[in-house]
Amino acid sequence: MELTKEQTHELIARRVAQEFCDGDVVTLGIGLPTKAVSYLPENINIIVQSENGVLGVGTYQDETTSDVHITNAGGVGVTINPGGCCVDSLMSFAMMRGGHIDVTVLGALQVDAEGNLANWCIPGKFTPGMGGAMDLVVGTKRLIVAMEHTAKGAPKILKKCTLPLTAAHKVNMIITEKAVFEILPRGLVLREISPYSSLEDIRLTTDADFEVELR
Amino acid sequence: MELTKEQTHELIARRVAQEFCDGDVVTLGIGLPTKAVSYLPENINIIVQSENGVLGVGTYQDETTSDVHITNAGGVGVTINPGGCCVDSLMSFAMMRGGHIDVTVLGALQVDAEGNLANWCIPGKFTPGMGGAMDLVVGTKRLIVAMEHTAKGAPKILKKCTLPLTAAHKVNMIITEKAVFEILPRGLVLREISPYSSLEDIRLTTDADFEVELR
Amino acid sequence: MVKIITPHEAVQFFSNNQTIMIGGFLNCGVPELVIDELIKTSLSGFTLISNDTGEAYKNRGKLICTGKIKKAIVSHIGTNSETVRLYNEGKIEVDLQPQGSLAERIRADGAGLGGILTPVGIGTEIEKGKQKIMVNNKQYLLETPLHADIALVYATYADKFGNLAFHGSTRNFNVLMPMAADVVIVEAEHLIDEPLSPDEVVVPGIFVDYLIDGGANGAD
Amino acid sequence: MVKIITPHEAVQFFSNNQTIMIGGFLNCGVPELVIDELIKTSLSGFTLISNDTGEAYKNRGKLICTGKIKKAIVSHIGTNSETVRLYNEGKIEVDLQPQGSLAERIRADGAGLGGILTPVGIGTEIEKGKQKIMVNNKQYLLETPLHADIALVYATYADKFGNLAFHGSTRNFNVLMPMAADVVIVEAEHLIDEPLSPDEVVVPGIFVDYLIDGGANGAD
Repeated sequence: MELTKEQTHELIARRVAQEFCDGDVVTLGIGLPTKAVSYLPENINIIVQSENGVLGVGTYQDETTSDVHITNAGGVGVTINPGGCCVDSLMSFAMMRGGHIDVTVLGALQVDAEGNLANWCIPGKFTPGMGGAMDLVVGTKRLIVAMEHTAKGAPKILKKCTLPLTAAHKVNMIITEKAVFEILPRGLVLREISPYSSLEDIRLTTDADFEVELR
Repeated sequence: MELTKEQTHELIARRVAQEFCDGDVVTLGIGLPTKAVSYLPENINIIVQSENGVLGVGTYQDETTSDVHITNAGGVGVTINPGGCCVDSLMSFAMMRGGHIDVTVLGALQVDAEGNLANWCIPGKFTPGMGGAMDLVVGTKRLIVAMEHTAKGAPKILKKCTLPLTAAHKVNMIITEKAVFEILPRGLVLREISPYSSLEDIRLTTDADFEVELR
Repeated sequence: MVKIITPHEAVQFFSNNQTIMIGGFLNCGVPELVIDELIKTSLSGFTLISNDTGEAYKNRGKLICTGKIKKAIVSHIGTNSETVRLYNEGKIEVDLQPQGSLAERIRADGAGLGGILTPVGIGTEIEKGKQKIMVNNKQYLLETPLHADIALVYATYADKFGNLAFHGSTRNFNVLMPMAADVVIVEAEHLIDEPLSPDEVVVPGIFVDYLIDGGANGAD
Repeated sequence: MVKIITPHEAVQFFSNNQTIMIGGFLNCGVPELVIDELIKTSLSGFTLISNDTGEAYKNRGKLICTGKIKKAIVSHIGTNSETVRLYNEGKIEVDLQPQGSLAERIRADGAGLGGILTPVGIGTEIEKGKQKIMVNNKQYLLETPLHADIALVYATYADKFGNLAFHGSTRNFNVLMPMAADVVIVEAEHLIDEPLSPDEVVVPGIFVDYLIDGGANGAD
């Protein structure tokens, strides 16, 4: 059974949403990671931080809440939940670097068995820049990579990243449409197999070696 | 003719006040330096910064302006002039260190011909602490020491400070009831002799050597 | 949502020999209620990080007089006659720090920095034991982060999300310390029902763990 | 008291090859009026310090498209197709910096620090050419101050003393840059007659040299 792109993303986002505890301060990368907010379990409220200086990001704006001066880091108009606030870039990154963010969820171009992450540069091809990703990744208490398992069929979970790193030894967990891995000091550990995959499929599409220790 | 303590302080404060330009951001030590504000020349308005986090310190509070939450660095209730504002300690000292204060006027236990200043500690006798003085002194654009020329008859302007320094090579000018000195890379230069003193008197009560180059 | 507690309940977070940060500048913007509870206990051996030690028998100063403080990391002790006396008698350790460096060190911890380079203290006693680093041919002192087990601070206004705002010169160290401690307790003069507007928050609530109602709204 | 000038008058402060800081995050909290005047001139060779280079034909992005920028010190260029193109063709120098380090470096200059030690970038390309310093057995990168000839920033509110306040997510780098430049020009959406209250000021007026009336109050 083949999942559509949309279904794939929903599957990943739903699984990511299980990782939040009530009251967590969370930073979410643009795109897939941001979707996790839509699937929060009941009674779990999180405080979403946006690197451009918003704490307590709410929903996207509509005609009744339109305000050009409140955007998320993608430049899209958002609302601020009650109890939220606005900060400058210095404070925004002090929060990240200082360990005040509980969980960060980011996409990746590559991630490896040592917890290295590459998501800001494909030399000679595509160099958008790291933006806030390096600060985020270094300071967060828990770093989850949420991404499609492969890119055009090629594995993205590698023995060793080949692209320029965003940070070294920082990733704690990888969530894809096929699997959930934890990255421990001893290496990559497979924790969950998605109903849409199998151990064989995961082995075939994962470059890195991993232990299997399902929960 | 002998000046009273009060007259001495007024004389010094009046001379200090001549050193301000319109619009200057100024930090004044507690005591004598603070008095300079009372003798500002006409059309000269300055912005007084207080290290505890007030910009635009006004007058002392009276019954109509009483507010326990607004004090100067000495803990005394003050008003804030229109256009003034409140900042935290981090910003207060960033202003000082970052060169955003035009003129600083402080008292001294000792000052020397190299521009060294000692005003925070007499070992074994009196160690109140440096408070904000070290930051102030390092970052200000101009540092004026305003003090009585001698302490119980003993010179305070020395060849070399013997007390622990507040900062090295930072003092630009010394104003006492007897004289005004500039401190240049080549050393101490006497610029003005007070009507209440004489060159002989200054030589007798100043330990440091100085050139005489009156303005 | 932060938890609202009483000064008495706040005491449970303290234990002997902790490092505690207390906000305030002399008698301005000082948390008082928890200190009054703390001096009723037998707890002691604290390392105090604060701008100053206040006055002998007022708020923070009481902690000195009652012998609770083993070591004070502050910029000034001259206003507390008891700190001066104990220091001269060798009964309290005092680590005097330039006020701006003290502020930067607290922020460095809260902001996840390994330290900051300051020109302040070069050529003075403050250099001792500190690493000197050259940048563009100028010497700086490396000042390292200061962290505390508990930060006890004052705020003029707090909403129930822990967001803080301040009036007058009460901000001082109260704004910095909540980022640099494991447990953060805020004495709010005004505990307000409506959330502060996102634009007027000075300290975001995510830094705050516990709120104490200072009672200025008569709620207590 | 700061001077109120027109965007056209602001252009006189610029000259070829200056380093200029411009506030804003993508299209939020961006000064626009002076940029529109600047692209009418023949000035060029600027080094731009900014969070990003915006979009190709919008506000800051226009400076890229019109070839005014020799070098961009920014955290992100992906949103401006022209920056990406010029960079790939080797026609613009791009110095990509982690966003938090960029913010700290600007503040370090404004606060008179010789630099800050950050764990960000350790183990990545960002290390290159930067001093590594050990503190408590952990490695940090020394990030040095960034200074500009001119800072051009946005504010939502400015009073005539130059005090600034902000709405929403417009603070970003606008709050930091005024401390780190020789000449500071602020485009105030609302230029207000009454002084801001001392408690609501976000950027003190002493950092501001010139104000431009953004005209939201209809005064222009």
